[in-house]
Amino acid sequence: MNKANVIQELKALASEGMPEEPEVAAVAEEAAPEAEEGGKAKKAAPPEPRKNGLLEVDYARRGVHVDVQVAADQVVRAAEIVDAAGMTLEAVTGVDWINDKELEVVYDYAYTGGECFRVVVRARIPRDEANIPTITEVFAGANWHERETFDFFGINFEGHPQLEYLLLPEDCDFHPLLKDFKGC
Amino acid sequence: MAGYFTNILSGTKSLLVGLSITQKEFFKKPVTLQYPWESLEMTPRYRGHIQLIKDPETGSHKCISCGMCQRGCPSNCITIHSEKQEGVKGKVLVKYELDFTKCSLCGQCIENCKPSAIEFSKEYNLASTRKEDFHYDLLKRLKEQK
Amino acid sequence: MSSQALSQNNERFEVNLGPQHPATHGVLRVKLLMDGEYIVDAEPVLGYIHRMHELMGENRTWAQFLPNMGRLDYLSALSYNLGYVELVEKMAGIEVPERAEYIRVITTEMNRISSHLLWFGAFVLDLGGFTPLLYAFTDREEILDLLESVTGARLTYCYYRFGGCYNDVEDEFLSGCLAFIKRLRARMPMYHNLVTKNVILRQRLERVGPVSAEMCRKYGATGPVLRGSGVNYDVRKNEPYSIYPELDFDVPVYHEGDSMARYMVRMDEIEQCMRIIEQAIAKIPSGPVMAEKVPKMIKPEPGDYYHAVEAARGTFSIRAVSDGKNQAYRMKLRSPTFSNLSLFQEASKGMLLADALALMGSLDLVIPEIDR
Amino acid sequence: MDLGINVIEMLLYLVAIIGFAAINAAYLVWVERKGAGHIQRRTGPKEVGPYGLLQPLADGAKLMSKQLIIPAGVDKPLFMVAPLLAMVPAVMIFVTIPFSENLVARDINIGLLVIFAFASVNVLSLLMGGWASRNKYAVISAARAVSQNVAYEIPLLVMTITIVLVSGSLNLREIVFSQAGAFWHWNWLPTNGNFLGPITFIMFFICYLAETNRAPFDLGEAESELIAGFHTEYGSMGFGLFFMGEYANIVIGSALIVILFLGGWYSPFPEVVPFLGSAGVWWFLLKMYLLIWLVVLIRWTFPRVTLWSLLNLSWKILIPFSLFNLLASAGLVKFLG
Repeated sequence: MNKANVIQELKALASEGMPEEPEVAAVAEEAAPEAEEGGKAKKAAPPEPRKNGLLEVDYARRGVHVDVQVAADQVVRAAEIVDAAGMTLEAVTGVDWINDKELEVVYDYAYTGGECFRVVVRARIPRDEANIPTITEVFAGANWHERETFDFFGINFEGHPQLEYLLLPEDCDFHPLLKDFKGC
Repeated sequence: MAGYFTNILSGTKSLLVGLSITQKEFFKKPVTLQYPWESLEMTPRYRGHIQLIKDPETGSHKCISCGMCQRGCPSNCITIHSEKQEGVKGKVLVKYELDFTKCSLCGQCIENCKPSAIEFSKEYNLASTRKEDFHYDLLKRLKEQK
Repeated sequence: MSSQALSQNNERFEVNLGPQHPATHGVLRVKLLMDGEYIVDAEPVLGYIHRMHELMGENRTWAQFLPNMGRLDYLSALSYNLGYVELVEKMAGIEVPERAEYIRVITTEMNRISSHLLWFGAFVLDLGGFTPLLYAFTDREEILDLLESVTGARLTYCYYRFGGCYNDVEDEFLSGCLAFIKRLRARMPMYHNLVTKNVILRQRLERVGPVSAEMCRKYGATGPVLRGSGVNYDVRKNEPYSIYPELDFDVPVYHEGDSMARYMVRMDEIEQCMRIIEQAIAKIPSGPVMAEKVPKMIKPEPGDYYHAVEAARGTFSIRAVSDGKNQAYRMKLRSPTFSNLSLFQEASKGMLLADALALMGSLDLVIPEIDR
Repeated sequence: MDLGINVIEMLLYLVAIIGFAAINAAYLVWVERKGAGHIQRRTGPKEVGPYGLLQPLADGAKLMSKQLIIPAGVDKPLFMVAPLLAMVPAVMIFVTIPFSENLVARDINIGLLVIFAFASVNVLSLLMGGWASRNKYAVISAARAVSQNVAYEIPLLVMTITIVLVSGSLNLREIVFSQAGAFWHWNWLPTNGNFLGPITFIMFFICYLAETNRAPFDLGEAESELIAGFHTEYGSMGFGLFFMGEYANIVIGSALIVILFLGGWYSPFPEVVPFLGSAGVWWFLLKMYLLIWLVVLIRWTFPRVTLWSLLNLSWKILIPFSLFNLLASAGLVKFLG
């Protein structure tokens, strides 16, 4: 597996949506770790939601090597890139950024064939229209992970072969990990 | 064809070896403990439900009712009732409620306790059909121990 | 009856394997579509003991979430404890004293042996052999006694703390571990003679339930399942944490990908665990078991944190999102058997019922960890 | 007058046989549990009576006092008859078994045929029980039991024919008489024209394990696959009868092996050895119980085979071997005897 290749391809993919300023991604690459870690300083003004792009983050501190944010319709292509590199899917999950009125879908990829390499791909979708294409075509194991994410966040994975409740009872009508969930 | 016969032979041998092992074990002494008649001594670190430590000097507990155990508890199973009493500095513990049905024996209350007033007990013979039986008042329990 | 009703499909019937069934070791339900004894489709149905640990993680402080780790995989709870405390230490930048690291490794590996021993017994029980289960339990019981003398619990441990361990271990524990290893070493040939070499067991496991490395990759299977398919991947080696880089051990890998390979990986892993423990006991330094500066209230800097450890069943990883408060904003627990089981539906197609159950046993399922 | 004595004799025999079968079946359960306990380093039953000896009685009382539940939707007549069919033929077979030279209820010329005729009813009871339960696991189990019994009855009978050839009789007493003497005269060794004696003996033993649905061939009640198999839906004494029938069949099988291969009531020592050398019923029972112990030991040692390897064993190993064995023995009997 060629790490640099994967990084290059993911970078290209992430910047596809915003071709007008390709330097931004490069700038974010250096500035973002500090920006993230120095979150306290900016407490007064909540930080802007992150722009799409690729960050190479500090592995020792964060536990991942590469952090890519892509547009929702690019997750399948991102999955294809890491699949071609022989990586495996560890998990799919979501995060509810209720203040930004957005949901984030997070894909964790890892390389199991040798030296450790972890890539996290994330995509943000609006909360009230939570649709994102499924990656089950690429990684069959995403099936259950996506169903679980649907359980907890109500995210609709378009094209999923069997988007039913997996862990929650089949007749429940709530999504417990949404931040506005108030118990049932 | 030779493989056919050697397979049968080696297979039969493995079965006989297995039989001899179980037959040998048959003559060994049982390792189980006949519970109601015999029972084990709990190790010093065994975690039973918490209890108040009796202070050998005063014959009472060391709790200062600060409520750190209650705040640190992940399962909200500790409730402390204390009151101001005349002539005594600070608050006085009147009731130490422990709902053992919710306790996960993590030990955070004991770690949080500044005056080291609580410890794990060695109680393990606990069984009941009613969950109210596991709502303890540790202060009462301490007094009954006297 | 029309001729259509007499067609082949009419022979198929559905069987509910579980939620209460001797082979599912808990409350897993598998919806089987059978054609005689052959499985046409097997769909696992999860969630019977779902407890929403991830939501609890968002509602409790970092320290308060610790006891939950013992309730995920009750058979190797210490690996999960380890994964979580290491994550929080990474977030808060806590340095752990060396002695504590050694104690953590010794107890985690003891726990891994106990987990593999129980799996061994339960697996042979699935195959119809009752006695090895109780032999394995006799050995496992000694591990539990040893761990109880240190942690105070027998199964749902809550022993590690951010920055160290709850208490120090005595020399009796260390010598007890060595004595146990000596005993288990002497017992291993007995297990191999009684079970591994048994012709009936070999017939039931060899070439049964093959799982290819590619299938493991697509489904994200890890741990002994992956190593039984010929992939040399162990988080302890590939992504070292704690003091594992200082210890010398091998990662057993088998290339057949059948149930026997997974069986052999676990049996060999027991031996490797013993090697690790011996080395760790020989090297253990003296000193404190708790870091001196552990903040009372842990408030990690905002952002994502990820940490993976090798649990007895595969890669257990946690993704925590912090927003700078003393509670997690999001706590994702990635449990290994969830992914391992997800390949069962594809892998079991066309298998005989008995073989499919052998395959399921060889995946080493712990349901509370799948359902979380 | 003769008729009256005959009837009384017959009744006495009947009572004795039912008693023998019931006590053996009940105490076999105790032996199995106690044996399993000690094999697994436990103690087994020990609370009811000394060494748990009254445990079978307690179990029986419990089973009999339980409510007989007939699930909705079962085929009621078949459901009720099946457990009886498991137990009654087992008792009937005891009628023909010679425990010693004179201790036999009915000395029938075609005793061997009678045994096999009744023994084959057993599979019918499993099939009926499984089918009538209207439970998918029970039906799978019944289907397994039938295919297993069909597959194993063939080598079993072929091997029996071999023994009949070398003994020259279908009468069980005659077969034992033909092995008179110390252990090297018995059929399990290459004597009496059957030069493949030991192999016949081992194969017969395997077939007998499979015929009685004992581990490692207990596919019908593979608990990790089929819960309890054909008796999943049975409780109370219905289950009790299946259970007793299974153990009675083990006793019968062991007795049959003792008769066919292990010289019946003859002592393994030559007659010149004082005391031990004399033949008698005790030798018969001793051999029988040793065999039963072997069966128990096997159950608690081996994992279960799968259906295909079970059938492979029968069709690929046992049937060719037994046919070859039969031909060879027939040739030897023809040319030497």
